[in-house]
Amino acid sequence: MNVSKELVLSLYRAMAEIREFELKAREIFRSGRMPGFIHLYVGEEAIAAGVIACLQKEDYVTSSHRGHGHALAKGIPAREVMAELMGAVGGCCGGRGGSMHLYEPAVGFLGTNGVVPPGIPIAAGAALSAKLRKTGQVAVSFFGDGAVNNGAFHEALNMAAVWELPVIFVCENNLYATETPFKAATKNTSVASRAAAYQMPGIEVDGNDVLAIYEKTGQAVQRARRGEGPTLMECLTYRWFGHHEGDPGTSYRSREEVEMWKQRDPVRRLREQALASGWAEPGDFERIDEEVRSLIEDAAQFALASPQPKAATALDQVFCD
Amino acid sequence: MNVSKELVLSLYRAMAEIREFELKAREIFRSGRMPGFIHLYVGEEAIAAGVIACLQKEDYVTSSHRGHGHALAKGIPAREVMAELMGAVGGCCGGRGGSMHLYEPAVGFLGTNGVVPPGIPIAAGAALSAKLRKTGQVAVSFFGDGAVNNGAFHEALNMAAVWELPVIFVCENNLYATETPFKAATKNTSVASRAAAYQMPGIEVDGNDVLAIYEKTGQAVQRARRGEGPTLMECLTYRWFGHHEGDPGTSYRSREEVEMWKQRDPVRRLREQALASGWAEPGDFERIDEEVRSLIEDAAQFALASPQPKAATALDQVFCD
Amino acid sequence: MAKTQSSVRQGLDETSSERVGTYVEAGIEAIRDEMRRDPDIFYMGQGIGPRGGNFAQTRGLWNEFGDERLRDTPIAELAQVGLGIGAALAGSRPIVDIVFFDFILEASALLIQQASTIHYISNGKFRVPLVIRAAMGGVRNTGPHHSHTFYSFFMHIPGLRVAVPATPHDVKGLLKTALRSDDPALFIEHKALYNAKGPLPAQEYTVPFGQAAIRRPGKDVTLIAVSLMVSKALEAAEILEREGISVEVIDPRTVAPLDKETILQSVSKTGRLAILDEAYAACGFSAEVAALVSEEALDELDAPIRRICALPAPHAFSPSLNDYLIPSVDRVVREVRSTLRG
Amino acid sequence: MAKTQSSVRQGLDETSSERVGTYVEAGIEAIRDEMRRDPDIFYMGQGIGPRGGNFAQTRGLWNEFGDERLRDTPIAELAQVGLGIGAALAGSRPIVDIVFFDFILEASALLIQQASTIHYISNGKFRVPLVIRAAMGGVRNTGPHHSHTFYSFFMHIPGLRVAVPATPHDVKGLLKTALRSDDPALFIEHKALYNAKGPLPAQEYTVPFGQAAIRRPGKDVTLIAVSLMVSKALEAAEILEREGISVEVIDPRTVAPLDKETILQSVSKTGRLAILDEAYAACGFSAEVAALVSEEALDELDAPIRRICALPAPHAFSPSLNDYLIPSVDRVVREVRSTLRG
Ligand SMILES: Cc1ncc(C[n+]2csc(CCOP(=O)(O)OP(=O)(O)O)c2C)c(N)n1
Ligand SMILES: Cc1ncc(C[n+]2csc(CCOP(=O)(O)OP(=O)(O)O)c2C)c(N)n1
Ligand SMILES: [Mg+2]
Ligand SMILES: [Mg+2]
Repeated sequence: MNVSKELVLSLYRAMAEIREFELKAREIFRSGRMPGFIHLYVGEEAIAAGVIACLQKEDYVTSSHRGHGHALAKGIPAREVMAELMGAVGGCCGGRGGSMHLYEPAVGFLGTNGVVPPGIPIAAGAALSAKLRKTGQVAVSFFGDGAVNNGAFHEALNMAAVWELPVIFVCENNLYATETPFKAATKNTSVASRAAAYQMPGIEVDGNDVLAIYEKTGQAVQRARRGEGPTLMECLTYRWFGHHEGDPGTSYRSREEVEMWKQRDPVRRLREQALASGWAEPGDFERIDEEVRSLIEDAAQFALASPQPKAATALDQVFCD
Repeated sequence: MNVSKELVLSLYRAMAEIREFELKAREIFRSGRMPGFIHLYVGEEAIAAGVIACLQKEDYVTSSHRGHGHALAKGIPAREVMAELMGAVGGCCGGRGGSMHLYEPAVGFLGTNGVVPPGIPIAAGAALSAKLRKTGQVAVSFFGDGAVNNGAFHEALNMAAVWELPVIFVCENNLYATETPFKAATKNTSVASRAAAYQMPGIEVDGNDVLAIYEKTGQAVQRARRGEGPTLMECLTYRWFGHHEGDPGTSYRSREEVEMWKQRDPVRRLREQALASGWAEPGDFERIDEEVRSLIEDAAQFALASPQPKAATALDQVFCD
Repeated sequence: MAKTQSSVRQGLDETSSERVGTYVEAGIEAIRDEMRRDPDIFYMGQGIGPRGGNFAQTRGLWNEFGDERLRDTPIAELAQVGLGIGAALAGSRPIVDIVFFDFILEASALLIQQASTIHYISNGKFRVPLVIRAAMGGVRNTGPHHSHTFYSFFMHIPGLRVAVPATPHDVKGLLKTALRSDDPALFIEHKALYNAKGPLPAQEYTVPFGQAAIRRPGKDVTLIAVSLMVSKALEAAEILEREGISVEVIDPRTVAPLDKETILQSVSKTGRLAILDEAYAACGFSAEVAALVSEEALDELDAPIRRICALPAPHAFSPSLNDYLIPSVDRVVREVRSTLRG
Repeated sequence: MAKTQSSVRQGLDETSSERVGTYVEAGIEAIRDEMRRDPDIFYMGQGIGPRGGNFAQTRGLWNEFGDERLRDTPIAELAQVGLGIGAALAGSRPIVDIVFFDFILEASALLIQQASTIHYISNGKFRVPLVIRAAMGGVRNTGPHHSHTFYSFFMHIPGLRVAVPATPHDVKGLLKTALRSDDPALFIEHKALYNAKGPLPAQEYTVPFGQAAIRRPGKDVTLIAVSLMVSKALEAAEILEREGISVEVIDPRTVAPLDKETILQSVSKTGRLAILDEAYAACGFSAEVAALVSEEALDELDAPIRRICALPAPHAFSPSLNDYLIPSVDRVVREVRSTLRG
C-alpha cells in the first residue's frame, strides 16, 4: 500500500478526535451532568477511522450502541454528537435520541442503535436501495461480536450475498459482549470464517492497525462498487473501559489482559509507525492533538450550554403527514 | 453396515405406511371432506423412516408443516393422525390442531408446526432439558431447506453447539420452499457446509436412500448420547406433489425434473435393493403392503366417522390452572 | 394527521362507479398504478414474484416490473422488514409483503423499535416510507398459526398507520394513500375477502386515512366493525331491521388514525354502541373504541357497551370449534339486540 | 383461573411482617427458594450467571446453582425463548430472563404462536411451564429502545399469564406462583423499582394470580395502576386527600388474569374511574379496564372515565421531553380531580 502523509494524518486525526471525544464524554458523565448511558469506544478507534476513510459522504453507515466513533468519523460534528448525548436541542437529533440514537442524513448516518442486531439488516437495505437506484453508493454496518450469534446477522448476510448487495459487514470483535466472553457465546470464535456459510468473502484483520483496516476496507468497497457483492470483515480489538460507563470492566477481565491491549493502542501505534517510517513529523501530530483538544473542548462547552428541548415540542413529528 | 431382514422390513413398513397414508389423505382432501390445508410428504418418506428408526420412544421429535410422516414414524397411530386432519375428536389433539399441529407426548412428539422455524429451537430446548435431567434422551428436528436461511436456525444451531446439546438437525432439502428454488434463496446451496459456522459436524446424505440415512443418523445419535453434541444432517430429496394440496407443483418445476425424482422413489428403491441383495423375499413386501393398506383404510374409516368436537368445549383447557 | 374530509356514507356496494372488481384485483391495481408513477417503489416478499403471491395478490406485477422491483425473498421476515427499513431510509419506497399477517411477529421488533421511532427520534430528519402488506384472519380453517388478527398491537404504538380495508374500493384507495405517505404503514387485508367483489373505480382516487365510512345509516344502535366483520355487521343489521331495530354500521377503515368524530357523532345519535371484532377483546380494537366512548361520550350512552369478539382461546382448527369462537352473524344479532334491552 | 380469595387490602408498606427488603432481593429470594425446592427449574438469559444480572436481579444465584442451572446465553432472544419452550415441553421448568422487556419483541412470535397455544391445541396433553422474566419501563432516560411497557400485547393473547408487581412482597409472592404454575407466564418487573424497599416476609407465602390489592381505600374515585405507577397513584391520592377528595387506589398485580370484581366493586362504590398507566392509551391496559367498566358497570358511573397514560410519542431520550410524556404526579392529580367536576 502506498502510504501518503495526507492519509496518515487524516487517519490519525480521525482517531484522535474520537479518543478525545470519548474521554471528554466520560468526564462529563462522571460529573453527573449527562443523562442515560454511554458505551465508550476507546481502544477501538482504528476501526471507525480506517473503514470510514474509504467511504464517501453519500455512502451509508449503520452503527451499534457503541457508536460515537462511527458518527464522528462519518462526519457528524462533535458539537452535535456531544449535545445529543446531553439530550440537548443542539444535538444532531435535537436531544431526542441520545448516545444510542444518533442520526444524520446529511452524511448518510443511519443511526447508532439501542438494539444489538437491527443495524445489520438496515445497512443491507440501504445497500439494496443504492443498487436499485444505481447510485454506486455502498453501505457499512458496524456491530460487535455479540451480534453475530443473532438471527438478524444470519438473515441479513444471506440476503446480501444472494442479492449481491454493496454492503460491508464490519464486526468489531472486542472479545466480550457485556461480560460474556465470545468463546462462551459460540463454539466458532472466528467471525471471518462464518462468511463461508453465505459464500461471501470473509476477512480477519488486526482491529488496532488502522492502515491494515484501511487497506482491506478499500478492497471490499471496490468490490462492492463493482457490483461484486458484500464482504464480512472481522476486526480484532478490545475496549479499554467497561461495557458502559459505570461498569468498571474488571471483574470478568484480568488486569494483564487489559494492560496487554492498552499496549496495542491504535492511536499511538500509528504515530510511532509514521515517525519510524518517516511518513510524518512529530510536529504534525502535536498540531493535530492541539486542534482536536480545542475542537472537543468547544464541543463540550457547546453541549453543556445547549438547553433542553421545550416540553411543548414532545408531540411534534411523530408522523410526517 | 450390517443389514438385517428385520431392519429392512421395518424401514420398508414405515415408509409404506407414510406413502399409503398420504395418498389416502390426498383422496379425502380432494373429495372436499377435509378442512384446512395439507402438505404431503410423498417422495421424502425415507427421511422420517430412516432417522426415526434410530430413536427410542422417549426421544423427542419436532416437525414442520410437512409432518405427517414424522408423526407416523414416531408412533402416533394412523387413525389419530387422520382423524386430526379432519378436525375430529378422534384425532391426537381432539381435532384442535389439524395437519400442522399434531402433538403426542406419549411418543415424544413435540409438534408439527404451522410456522417454519420454531421447531428448530424447540428441539434444542428439549435436548437441553434431557441434558439437564441426565436422561440420555436425544431430540431431532426436521425442517425444510426454507428454514435454513431463517434466524432461528442460526441461533438454535449456535446455542446447541456451544452447549453441546444432544440434538440432530435434519434438513429435508427438497430444493424448493413453496415455489422458490433453494438457489434463489441463498448463495450457499450446501446446507451441510453451514455446520462449520457453528463448529458442528455437517453431513450430506442421499435423502432417498433409507439405509444411508439410517446409518448416518445412528452415528449422530450415538455422538449425541455420548454427550458429544449436535449434528446437522442434510438429506437431499424431492416432493412429488405440489407444495400443498391444491398447488399442482408444475409451474416452477419441469416435468423432467419431477419424473427424474420419481425414478428415485425411496420405497421402491429399498424393495429392489433388498430383493437384489437377498435381504428379503417378494412375499415379505406384499404382506406389508397388504397390512399397510388395511391399516390406512381403517384409519380413514375411523377418521371419517369421528365426530367434530362439541362447540361447548371450545373454551376448555386454555390454561392448566 | 389532520382530517381532510368528514366521514362518508358508503355501503359495501354503493359508489358512483359502475366498474366492479375483486378485493385482490384492487390491491394489484393500486400497486401497479403507483409503481408506474413512482420508480422508487419496489416490492419484496415470499413468493410474490413469478408465482404472483400465495393469495394471487401480486399476479401480473412481476411480468411488468421484473426481478429487480418484484423481489422474492427467503423465509426471513426479520431481514425482509429490516432491509425494508434500510431501503426506506435511503430513499426507496419499499412494500414488504409478509403474506400471512401472523408472521409479522417475526419482525415486530423492527417495526416497533425502529420503523415507528426513527422519524421522531431523528427530529424529523429521516422518513421511513415503508408499507407492510399482510393478510389477516381465518379462512377455511387455517388454525392457530395462520388466523391471527392482532392488529391492535400496532395501534398501541405511536408512529405507525394501520389500514384494514373491507372493500375493493377501499383497498385501492387506502393502499394508494399508504404508498404516497412518508410514514410507515401496515396495510392489512383479510384472507377471506380476496375474492369479494365490489365497485372498483378505474379512475384515479385515494381514500384518506382516518376517515370512517358509514356503511349503513341507522338510529337505534351504533355497530363498529372493520375488514371481514363489516359484512357480518351488515347482515346482522339487515336481520335486526326486520325486527324494527335500526343499526348504524360504521367502518373506520383505518384504525390508526381512528376517526373518533364519526364514532362519537353516531353514538350521540343512537345512544348505544356495540363493537364487532374478529380479534380478541382484551386490549383489542374493541377495547379502544369502548374506552374512547367511555371517556368522551359517556353521557350519550343509554346502555352498556358491548364487545362482540373472538372468544379467548387459540384459533382451533376444528370447524365446529372455530365457528363457535369467531363471531357469527347470529351472535352479532343477539348481542346487538341485547343493547336495546339494557 | 378460579379466584381463590377476594381482593386484599394492602398498602405499599403495610403487612404483618416486620422484615424489610428490596424489590430486587425479593425476586432473588423467590427464585432461590423455588430452585432449591424444584430441581427442574433452571434459568437462562444474558449476563445472569457470574455477573448476577444487568440489574443485579440474579445476584448470588450462580454461586449456589452453578453453570448448569444458571445459563448465560448469547444475544439470541429468539432461541432463548424457543429453547425455553422446548425444555418446558420436555418437563423442565425454565425461567428465561429477557432483561430489558423491550427485547421480548425479538421472540414474541414464539410466545404468541407457540407457548400460548400448545396446551390448548394439544388438547391438554402438553404443558408449557415457562416463566419469562423481564424488566420494563423507563429509568434514568433509557430512551426509545429500552423503556417500553407494551405488556398489553400479552394480555390480548389467551393462554398467557402476565404479572406486573409493584412491591417486594408481590414480587416474591407472584414469582412463586408463576414458578409453580404449569402455564406460560410473563413476570414483568419495573427497572425503576429494583431498589424500592418494602415488607418482605421471610416465611413461605405466595400471592395468587388474579387478585388485586386495594392499596388505599377511598370513596370518591377509583384509581387503577400497576407496577411503578402505583406509587405515583398513592402520591396523587395523598395530595387529593388534602383537597378533600378520597381516592381508592387499586393495584391489580396481575393483568392477565385481571381481577374484574375488585375493580367493579370499587367503581360501584365511587362512581368514578381513572386508570393510570405508563404504557400508551391506545389498546393498552387502560383501554381494557375502561372497556370492562363500560360493559359491566356503566350505570354505576357518574362521570366519564379518564385514562392517564404515556402520551403518544416514542420514548424520547431528553429528560425534558421524557418527563412530559410519562405521567407525572401532577398530571395524575389534575386528571383525577377533573373526574369530580364531570
Ligand atoms: C436484542 C438485544 N438484546 C440485548 C441487548 C442488551 N445489550 C446491549 S449491548 C450488549 C452487548 C453487546 O456486545 P457486542 O455486540 O459484542 O458489542 P460491544 O459492547 O462489545 O461493543 C447487550 C447484550 C440489546 N441491546 N439488544
Ligand atoms: C415464518 C414463516 N414464514 C412463512 C411461512 C409460509 N410457508 C409455509 S411452508 C413454506 C415453505 C417451506 O419450505 P421448506 O422449508 O423448504 O419446506 P418444504 O415445504 O419444501 O418441505 C412457507 C414459506 C411460514 N409457515 N412461516
Ligand atoms: Mg463485543
Ligand atoms: Mg423445501
